[in-house]
Amino acid sequence: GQSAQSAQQSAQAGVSGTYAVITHGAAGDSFWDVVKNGAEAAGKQYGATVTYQGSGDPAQQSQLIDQAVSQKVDGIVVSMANPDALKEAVGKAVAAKIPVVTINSGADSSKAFGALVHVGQSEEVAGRGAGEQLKAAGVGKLLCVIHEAGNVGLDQRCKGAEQGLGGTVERLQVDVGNLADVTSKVTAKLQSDKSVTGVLTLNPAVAVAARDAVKDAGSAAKLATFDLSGDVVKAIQAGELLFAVDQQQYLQGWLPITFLKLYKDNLNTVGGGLPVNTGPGFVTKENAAQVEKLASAGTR
Amino acid sequence: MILQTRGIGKTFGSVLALREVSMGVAAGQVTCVLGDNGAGKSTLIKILSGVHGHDSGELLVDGEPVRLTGPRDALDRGIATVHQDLAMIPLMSVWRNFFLGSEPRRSFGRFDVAKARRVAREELRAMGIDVRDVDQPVGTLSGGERQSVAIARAVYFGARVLILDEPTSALGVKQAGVVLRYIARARDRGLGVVFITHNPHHAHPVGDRFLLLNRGTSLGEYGKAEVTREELTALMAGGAELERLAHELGRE
Amino acid sequence: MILQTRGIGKTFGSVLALREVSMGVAAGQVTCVLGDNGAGKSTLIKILSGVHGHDSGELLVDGEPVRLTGPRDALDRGIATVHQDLAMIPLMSVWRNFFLGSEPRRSFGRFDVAKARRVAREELRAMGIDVRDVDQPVGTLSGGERQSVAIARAVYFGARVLILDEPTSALGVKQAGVVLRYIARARDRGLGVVFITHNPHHAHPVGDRFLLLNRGTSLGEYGKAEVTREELTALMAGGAELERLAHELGRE
Amino acid sequence: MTADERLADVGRLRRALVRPELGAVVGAIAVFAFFAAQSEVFRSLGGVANWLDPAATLGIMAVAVALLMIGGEFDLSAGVMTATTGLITVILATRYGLGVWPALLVSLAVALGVGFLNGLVVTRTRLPSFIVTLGTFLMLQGINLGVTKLVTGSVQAGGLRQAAGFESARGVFAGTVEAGGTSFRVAIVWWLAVTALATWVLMRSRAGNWIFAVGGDEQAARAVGVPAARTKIALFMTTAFAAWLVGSIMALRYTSVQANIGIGQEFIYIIAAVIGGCLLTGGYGSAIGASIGAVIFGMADKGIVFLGWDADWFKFFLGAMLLLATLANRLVRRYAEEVRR
Amino acid sequence: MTADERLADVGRLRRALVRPELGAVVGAIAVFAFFAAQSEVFRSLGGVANWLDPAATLGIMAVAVALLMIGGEFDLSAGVMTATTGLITVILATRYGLGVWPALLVSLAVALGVGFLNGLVVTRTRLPSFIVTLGTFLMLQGINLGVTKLVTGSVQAGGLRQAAGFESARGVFAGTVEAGGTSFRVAIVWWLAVTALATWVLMRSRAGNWIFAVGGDEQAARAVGVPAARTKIALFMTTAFAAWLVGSIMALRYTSVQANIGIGQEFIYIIAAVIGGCLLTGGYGSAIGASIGAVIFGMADKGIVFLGWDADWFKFFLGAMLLLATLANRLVRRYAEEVRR
Ligand SMILES: Nc1ncnc2c1ncn2[C@@H]1O[C@H](COP(=O)(O)OP(=O)(O)OP(=O)(O)O)[C@@H](O)[C@H]1O
Ligand SMILES: Nc1ncnc2c1ncn2[C@@H]1O[C@H](COP(=O)(O)OP(=O)(O)OP(=O)(O)O)[C@@H](O)[C@H]1O
Ligand SMILES: [Mg+2]
Ligand SMILES: [Mg+2]
Repeated sequence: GQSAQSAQQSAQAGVSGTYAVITHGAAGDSFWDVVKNGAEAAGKQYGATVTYQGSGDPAQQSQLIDQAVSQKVDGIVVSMANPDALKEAVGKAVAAKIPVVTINSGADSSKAFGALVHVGQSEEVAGRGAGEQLKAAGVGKLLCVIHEAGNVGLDQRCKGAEQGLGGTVERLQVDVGNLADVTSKVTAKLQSDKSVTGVLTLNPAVAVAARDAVKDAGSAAKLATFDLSGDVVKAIQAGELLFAVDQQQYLQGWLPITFLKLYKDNLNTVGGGLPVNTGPGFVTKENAAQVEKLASAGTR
Repeated sequence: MILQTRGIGKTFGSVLALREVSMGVAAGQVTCVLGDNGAGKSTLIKILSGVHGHDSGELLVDGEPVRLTGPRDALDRGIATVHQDLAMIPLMSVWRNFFLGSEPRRSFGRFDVAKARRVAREELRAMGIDVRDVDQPVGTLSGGERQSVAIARAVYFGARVLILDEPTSALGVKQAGVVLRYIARARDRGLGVVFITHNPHHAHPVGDRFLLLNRGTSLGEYGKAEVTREELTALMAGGAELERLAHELGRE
Repeated sequence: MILQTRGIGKTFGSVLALREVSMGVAAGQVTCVLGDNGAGKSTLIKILSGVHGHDSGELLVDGEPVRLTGPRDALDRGIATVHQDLAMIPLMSVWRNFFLGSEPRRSFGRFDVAKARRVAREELRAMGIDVRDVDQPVGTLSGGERQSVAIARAVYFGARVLILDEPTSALGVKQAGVVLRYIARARDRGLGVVFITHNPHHAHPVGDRFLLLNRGTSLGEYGKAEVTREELTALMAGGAELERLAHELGRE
Repeated sequence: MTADERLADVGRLRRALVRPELGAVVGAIAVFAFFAAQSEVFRSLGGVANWLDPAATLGIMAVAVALLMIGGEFDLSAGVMTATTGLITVILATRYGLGVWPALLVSLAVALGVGFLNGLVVTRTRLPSFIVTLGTFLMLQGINLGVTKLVTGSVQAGGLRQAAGFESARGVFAGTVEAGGTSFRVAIVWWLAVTALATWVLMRSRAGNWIFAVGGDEQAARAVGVPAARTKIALFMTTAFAAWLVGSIMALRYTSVQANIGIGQEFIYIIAAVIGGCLLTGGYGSAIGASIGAVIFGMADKGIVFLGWDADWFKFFLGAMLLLATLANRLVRRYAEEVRR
Repeated sequence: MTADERLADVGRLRRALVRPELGAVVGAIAVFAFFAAQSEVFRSLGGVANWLDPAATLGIMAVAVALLMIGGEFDLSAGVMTATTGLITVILATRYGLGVWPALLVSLAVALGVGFLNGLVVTRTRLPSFIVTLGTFLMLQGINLGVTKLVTGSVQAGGLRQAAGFESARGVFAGTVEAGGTSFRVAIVWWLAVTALATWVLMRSRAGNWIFAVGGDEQAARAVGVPAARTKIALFMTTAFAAWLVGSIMALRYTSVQANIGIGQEFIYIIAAVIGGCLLTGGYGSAIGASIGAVIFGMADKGIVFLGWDADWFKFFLGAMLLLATLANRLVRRYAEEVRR
């Protein structure tokens, strides 16, 4: 991590700037970790200081934004899963003349709140894509495995999948802290409801656990997941997983830093009021080999 | 009789701690409960003071059969108790313990702390216990000091009946004397006193009635007139036996 | 002298519990520690048995100055203690408490449960306590029964020094007699005994040396020859005063 | 107090340091000094307003939880209860057209009802409160999610801004107070008020004596006539009230409530209370201590962000910080007193 | 035992029910009956194998945590420790080319070291173990994430399948055992072994006596010569060992470990132990009880899925279930004994 001194010195010197990325995903979340990697890589490229903070609790998220404002950073990147709750904090940042870029969710409110641009699309859009793919694969009744109850992003993914699939989507709550529990619950569901023909997981580790479950239950259900890991790519290659949704969220980290840097140095703005879309892409058996290394390295 | 039991009994799971015990306390009288260790004396006391409910028999207050709902109920009927084990909250200070459950109040339910401290200190000093600091947690007092706090509290709040379960066991001779004087004074003020002790020298001078318990059952209740001093002493296996013991304890 | 203190002292925060106390216990002798409530007797005992470290002065075992690292250290040096308050684990059964810290073992560190139960029951019966069930949690025993378990344990494991802090306080006359006999027997077997009691009838017959404590300091240590029976009784404010009290306690 | 030859003179300072809250103060000063030395923003008025705000809402809960812990019980449902009350307020005010104030009253009634039930079940069944309130915790969590999904179709309820009475309620619960050119959240005022009130109750009222007693030794307390069951039920209701207060502050500040907030917070409340010197076994502690515990937690939590340390290692620093703060507290208390059981 | 006129005849059943584990058995039977009556799959051999598997890993931890709780302490770091050990094993075996077995040994050593440190700090500083292990919990959480990111660049470490010795280690820790035509996880065998061993230690060894004593009254135990510090340190190391066992089982089963697993599990271990009759205040409980507590939790947790109830309400049902199971346990114990302090 960067030391405090360097963060503040560069902020004062104003050479390359300090940028704060504040999302609704806590550090350690597999999706948001790639965003963090992207933002930090961009920071390194430009010699800028990038800090990443995240919390699923909108109250904490807006406190983090307040903190960034009082530190007088050169730009704030924020994901708005709950725009209502962040309205005040983002407004404060804009009022303090700190440029804000919104990412991932909250595209609708981005402009109204005074952000420069929105990068990426909501989880719902990605979910819709996944639902359509699963429908094409012949899935009728889908099990959507939620590993954190009440998480807005996860809920949106399932909702999107429901729209894309056009069929029944049943939700299942599991505890991501305990993979044995995940396997067992998915198995239980597949054992007791034979009409389930597809399983959609929202986290790569849960995907691996669900793969075992499909095997244990002797079910023919098709399995797909959000987000990548080395194991997921291997499972796709082995045909155990149909596909993985890849939102290219690395870009949701890289691009905003780039845009903020350009805005700071050159007052450039991008998108012309429209969101900059980053995906979703799909990793399937065909392209799995290419992304395998990248996924293991945490950039896909 | 202020307080009376008729064939009262108490069971803990499979343990029959008390069976068919009848006794009574009249105003201005001291009833001594005597018996070996484990005879059921404390169990009887706990029934009288509302800590345990009884399983059989009857408990009468002022001649009316009642079922005490708890210690609060007993206290409200004027029954104050010093228990052998359920005595004090170790982490709380002396004055807080002293007034626990009967806090002196000022306006707005304010706890009159100044008064509480003063009274606690004075009452203890009257018992011959000079605590350094009434803010000291009770858990750091010596065994006898702790017992004295409990006694001083019961005496201070005792309204009609005072129940004392082995109050003098941890006390020095001087302090024990003070407690015996307290008992006599309470009796003279018209309170009924139930007094448990293993020391015949303590029991005999103040007792008016003597209830003898053995292995959970009553061996009978005697008035002071019905039992000679020698009989009582023999029943308690007391003084005389101790004399004999003294010789035995000499060097062989 | 097996165990000896020289000008020993102990402070709790701002409380000076013990100052400049010198005493000793020899093999085959009983040292009685006498004093009012809060005089510091239990504090002295806790230093001798390794529960508290001393803050000043010297503690000597077999004439060697030592600093006990804890109760285990004291036990390993053959010092067994019955404490006034640190006695028993209430939730544990009688036999587990009896052997706590000195469990009889069989192969593989197996706890010899059958033996533990048998011995616990036998030793208690020898003290005149007939527990129904050695599996009963100690917390459900009566006060005297609990004390008896602690005494029986210390006597059973006592190796060279036996320290008893008010062992007879909760005991009936019969059981107290048994304990006094135990003390005499231990003395005759060549153990050193430190014995604390408030009862002059208990202290006088068995004591060989008498240490008098008052408000944390020593009033001196006397051999049995140096102090007449009357002086000792006066010092303890004992028997005679009680006689006088008896009259006072009669009806006014 | 008269001079006594059995009392050594140990100095006023040392005597004062024995109090549970003063040990915590030392920990707080250490943590503050650490961050203030390294970050100018942290010690600036704006920075203070920043970290004091989360400390305030945490502090309100920590104080209530501390009272409950002193009374010998736990409440694991306190965290989700903040979400429950917030959700009720928002849903009633937006979907059912109640004004904000009536909605607040209804959610207060519900909160007090749940607290009463917690207390009743604990005192009646004698089950450990850890288990009973765990049950409540899980059930409320399910209700929060289930009802929110049912009513709004998503996992959050919002739109409070448009409800009648919003502005006045916001002023009371989520406004700001200007001081020294910086605006502080009004939650800080609530927090100070709650702490002062709780301290008064603990130290100077009859109820305070009962709280210490039921936590120290319930059977002994009962034996001298303390209404133990009533005291405990009141404590559970106090915690519920605090949860309602915090829930309302949050709902009015952010105008929308997510169904999963508050989960896991219950332990942070307990942690703050323990840092502040409360014993987990009951019978000992102070309200001020719990408040300071909340400040320590808040400072460490936000200070690490101010220093810009890597978020991946955040928890590591937080853990080290808390451990050191408690250790400092402990060492001070040890120095001040030798043995206290 | 001789007949004594002071003993009423209360029957064998009632006597047996006093034991902490037998109360839990009644709760377990009630929960099983409830689900088995409604779901055929739940009571089928395949279903049993399914819900028994998570109950087993939970049970291993619950038993160790129960021992620790009987000894009067908590370990909040037990959950993340399962991740720490798994990560060490995977990273050493894949990135540093150690075989799986040597990697397992190293992670065992680290786990025991952390357990030892926990115990040492708790016994030396006399800080509550809740706070000390909370510190460890947070610090390990940070280390897990920080180190994993540092080494792999992502939040998980995987690829164990290719490491030397994988197959043999997997057989031992994550294999399956055939019984009645259904394959059961070998974790179940580990769990039974751990429960049996812990029960033996508690009931029939010297160490067991010490554990009850330090949890019941540490000062009294110390006064009769029980090595309290050593006993507690050993208990913390036992918990760490269990965490290593579970961590290894998980790592070998899934071949990759995510840095954030195990968080929050520590409380589930405590919950299982409490459902099984352990007192939070220490000094009372049993290993078998904790095991049965894990089964109750496992059954309720999975049974709701078997019944296909709405996932949004899942937590609600779980909470109600646990409350009822503990209540059944309690009522049975109440019936069996009148007063036990
Ligand atoms: N809660 C309980 N559970 C089971 N047995 C109990 C319980 N309380 C008391 N007993 C048993 O009941 C009997 C009577 O106990 P009690 O305390 O009344 O005796 P006591 O006469 O006061 O004896 P002491 O003089 O030693 O204080 C004892 O043998 C004790 O073991
Ligand atoms: N841990 C402690 N902290 C503070 N003061 C203490 C502590 N332990 C004992 N004291 C004080 O030291 C003094 C001596 O206590 P000690 O227990 O030694 O008295 P004792 O002679 O055994 O009295 P008793 O006959 O009543 O048992 C008492 O006044 C007590 O208040
Ligand atoms: Mg008794
Ligand atoms: Mg003493």
